[in-house]
Amino acid sequence: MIVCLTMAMTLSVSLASAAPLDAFKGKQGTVDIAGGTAHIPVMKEAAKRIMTVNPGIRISIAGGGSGVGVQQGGEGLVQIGNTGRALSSDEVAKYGLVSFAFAIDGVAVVINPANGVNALTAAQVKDIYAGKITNWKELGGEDRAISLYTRDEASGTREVFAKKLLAKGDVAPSANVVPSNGAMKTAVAQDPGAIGYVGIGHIDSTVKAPTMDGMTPSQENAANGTYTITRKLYMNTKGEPAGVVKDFIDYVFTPEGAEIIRASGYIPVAK
Amino acid sequence: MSRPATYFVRTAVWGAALIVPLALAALTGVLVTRGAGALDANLFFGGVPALQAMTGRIPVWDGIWPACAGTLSLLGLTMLLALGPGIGCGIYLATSTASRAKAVLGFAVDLLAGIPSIVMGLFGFTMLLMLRRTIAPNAGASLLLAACCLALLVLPVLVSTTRAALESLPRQLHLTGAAMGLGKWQTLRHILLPSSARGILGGILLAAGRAAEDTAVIMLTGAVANAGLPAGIFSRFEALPFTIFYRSSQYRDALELEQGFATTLVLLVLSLSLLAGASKLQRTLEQRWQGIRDDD
Amino acid sequence: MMTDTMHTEHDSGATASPDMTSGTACSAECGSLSDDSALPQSVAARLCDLNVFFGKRQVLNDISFEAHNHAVTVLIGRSGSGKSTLLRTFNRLNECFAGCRTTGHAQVLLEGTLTDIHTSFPEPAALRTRVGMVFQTPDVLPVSIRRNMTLPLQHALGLTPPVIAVRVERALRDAGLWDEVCDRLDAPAETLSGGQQQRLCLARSLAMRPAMLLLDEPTASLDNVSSRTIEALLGQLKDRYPVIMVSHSLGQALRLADRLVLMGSGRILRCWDRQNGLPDMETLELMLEETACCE
Amino acid sequence: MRFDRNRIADVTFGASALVTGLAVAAIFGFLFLFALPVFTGGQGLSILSGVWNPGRGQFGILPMLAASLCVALSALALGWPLALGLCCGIRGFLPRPIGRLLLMLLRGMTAFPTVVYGFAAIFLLVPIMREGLGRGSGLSWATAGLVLSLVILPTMALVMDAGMRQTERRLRLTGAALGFTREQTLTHLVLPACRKNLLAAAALGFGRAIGDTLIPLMLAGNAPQWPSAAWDSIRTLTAHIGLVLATDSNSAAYGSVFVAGCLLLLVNVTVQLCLRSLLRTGETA
Repeated sequence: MIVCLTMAMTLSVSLASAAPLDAFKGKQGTVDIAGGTAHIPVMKEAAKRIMTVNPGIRISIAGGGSGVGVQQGGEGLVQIGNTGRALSSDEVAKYGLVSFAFAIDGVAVVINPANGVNALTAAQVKDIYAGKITNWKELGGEDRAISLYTRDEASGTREVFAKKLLAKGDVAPSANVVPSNGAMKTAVAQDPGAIGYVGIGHIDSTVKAPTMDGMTPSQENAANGTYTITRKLYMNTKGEPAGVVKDFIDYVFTPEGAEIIRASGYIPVAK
Repeated sequence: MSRPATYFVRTAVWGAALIVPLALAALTGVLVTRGAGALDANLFFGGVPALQAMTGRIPVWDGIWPACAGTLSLLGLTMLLALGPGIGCGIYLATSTASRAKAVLGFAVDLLAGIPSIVMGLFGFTMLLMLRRTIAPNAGASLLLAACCLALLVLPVLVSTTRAALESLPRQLHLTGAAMGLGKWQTLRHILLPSSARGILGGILLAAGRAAEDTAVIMLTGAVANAGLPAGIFSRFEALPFTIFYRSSQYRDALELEQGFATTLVLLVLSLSLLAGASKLQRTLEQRWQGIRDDD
Repeated sequence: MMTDTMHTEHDSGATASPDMTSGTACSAECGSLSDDSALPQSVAARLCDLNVFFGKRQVLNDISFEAHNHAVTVLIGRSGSGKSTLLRTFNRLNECFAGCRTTGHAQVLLEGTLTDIHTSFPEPAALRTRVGMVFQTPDVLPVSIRRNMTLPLQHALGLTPPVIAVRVERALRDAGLWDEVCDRLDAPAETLSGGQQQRLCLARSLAMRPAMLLLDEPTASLDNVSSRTIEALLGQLKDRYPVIMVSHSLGQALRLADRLVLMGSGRILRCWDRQNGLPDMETLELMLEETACCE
Repeated sequence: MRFDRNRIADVTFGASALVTGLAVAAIFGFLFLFALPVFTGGQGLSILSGVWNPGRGQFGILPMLAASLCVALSALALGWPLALGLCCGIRGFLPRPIGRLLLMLLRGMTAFPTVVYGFAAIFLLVPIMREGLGRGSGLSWATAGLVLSLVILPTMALVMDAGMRQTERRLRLTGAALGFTREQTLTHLVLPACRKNLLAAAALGFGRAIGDTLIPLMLAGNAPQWPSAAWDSIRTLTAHIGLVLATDSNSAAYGSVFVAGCLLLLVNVTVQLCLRSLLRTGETA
């Protein structure tokens, strides 16, 4: 089914709007991309379309987290380093990175679908992560210990979560650390006592996102501003981009790129 | 006094003989039941026609074909780099007379054997940073770098198995060769090495197995989620173990998860067939050297 | 402890010296070494003032000795007396052991000339293709019978397949093995009986067309019948190859020896030649015991 | 000609030995070089303290060292007897066909990729452990230890078996002549004679266990706390490297990666030295 869908998409693209991809005709070059895991679906779909039109361009995509994006982009190991957070002034100064925000993603707390709790407040989440609330029954759920899941230090999702929801509050050292949005989803989907957080684009039926201070986490709400725990997704280059790297970034900002971003579950941002 | 010891060992034996196969069966059972459904052409080529995908005419983005090709080229390059120094060093340690240099080298090999693969990856990463700051400012993570680090990882396996295989040969065999008028190199080449070929090939196999399955080294030195077929030794590449690790943590829907299980099955089959192929090769080589023909 | 033993041995050697002179002179005049033409043609090998050390331990002590053509020279002595080491000096096999040091001269008759085996062969391998050796336990390689024969011919001598085929058959016939193995040359050599294996080793040496044969207790691991077969073979072979062998059995030594050499503690204690009469069994046994109580 | 070949061979083998030696030196050199700024820089020795909380500027990695040791030792405690049991089974306790099957199984297991164990265990073992232990999330010391014991088992068993096969062949008749059964020969003659081999297998297994990254990263939970119970979520040094290497290369967290690498190297050196001295005392005794 998915195959049909992707094939149909590729087909419609090549028929309807071949124009944005014209920029790559006859060009050669390599684009190495690394960093934020949330960016990967967008990067992958864009790369796939570009390389289908022009196999002379080689694009490689690696994850690793926002930290990797800064580090490898800054060191010049990759041409585009993705981050799920704005760069600090230190990072800009040290590496001379130029940022391109291309999408908005919400970050939402997720729990196991079997969990009866449907609403949480930021204060509660803060206490849960600090280890002050340790059982779901204190929140109106069943009698079950809460297992905490958080992301690794390199995660942009973690930064947004820590800044906007925890207000820089502590995370109990007993919290499990998982290395990606996907691993977070797997863990929460399996563990009935779990609480974690993912980009809204990753939410599906295997996990449940309770309302946060009354706000319903969804991409629409993130777009129209009623859900405030959001972040931007950035592509960063060392210095102003040139050549196929510039073409790639430009492509993400075309209407076709916006379509890819929307299909990946994010809200496109104009350049 | 003797009874309890025997009972203890007997308990351990039966326990082990039951637990280990059961655990393995459970693990592979999970893989097969959850992955077999996704084991089709789509898994490998992601909707691209097989022929164009295999030749690389159309890049494959949603299939594991590039990862298979990447793993095979990584394996080939690694063994190419490791075989010479590994076996050579093993021969040196087995045939040279006792000296301080030999003792130090023996210790160095033991140390190398104990270095965790992620530390080896870390070494590759630091080496890359160093290279970029000094002689090669454009160096990047690549197939070559990953293969170098993997070669270092499997080197001690080669060294110690070669050494053990040669040293376990009867001392008389050296004399036999010498008494026949064979030189040192000839004795080695025509008598000692063939006699110990079983052990050495076993070591090569073990090394290849480790190179094929290691994830920690390559995830720091050049393996990426999507790169297409390997374009050369200076480009990034996909590899099966990394793809599995990546899919296990990044899947977005049930199909991708199922494909992750199927990929695991593919890697498993690849590793096992490597094992089977090598033991066949081992038998063939041995028979050729021995010149033994089964008449019946 | 070892050096102590050496000293006592040295003394015992001195007391034994009248006996040595009373026997046939087995040591050559060392002064005439440089003068090849003056030597009788029947000398096949000669040692002069030979000392062998393993590390600090001296294993052979001032050995001077000759072996003749068309003759079997048998070395006897108790274990540890240096027989095998002496045998191995002729093909420089001692050099395969760690810490070995040799002084003195050793010559072997090659192509009609007594050749110094140390100075004329920078690589011992070349010497060993000319001096064949058979060990105590049959050291067949774990390969087929044919491959056992062809391996040294192919690699040490670099012969072509047709030549090799001829040599293999000839050598196997010489060793009396051809009829037993001609129909199963491609079977593993380990399937042969002990006696057959030892004859295969002998054939393997003969196929090299050596100038001399060294045998280190060749029948020690064989039964009586197999031993007699080998002994009979050696009787035939000695006309073509000078044979030097170590034997553990006095009976065998007396049956085979044209020249009999008694060793003890790294020295030659006595020498007999068949034409001057060999001692009888009891005398030999007594002498062997004597060397024992000196240790 | 022949002379030349010998020389070439000698030089080649010597050179490969040199390459190996240099590689080891380079690995140690590079990692120490990159770890050095952490000690000479601002934080000094705080890296070797007990709390990891980068948000508050605490970068202690000792809990990870403890976790590494705990996981590796528990994997060894489980895996070593199992390996020994399998070897004894193969060499005499079990009927021959079963023994042969087990040996084949062990050989096959060496070809089992680590990541396969990890992937299967997430979906099979983790839920079982969560319900079984009744506490924690299932991502725990116990889970990682169990899977690791399975990962290191074939290597240990094959090393043991290589030694035991030869010894057993040598001592089979001796044992039989003393009136021992095959089992008794194994327990009373072969096993004591293989002591060194068993020890070396343990050292090898420990090295593999403490060096494995994927299993702890996927299954141990990675919480940077001191291990205190089997159901605790813990973070090993190797997983720490995998998780933190991605951070900004300016931070102290990044530097801790290299210190972790060095600690792993030091553990490795210690194990090797201990093994050597143990083997040596075995020789003189």
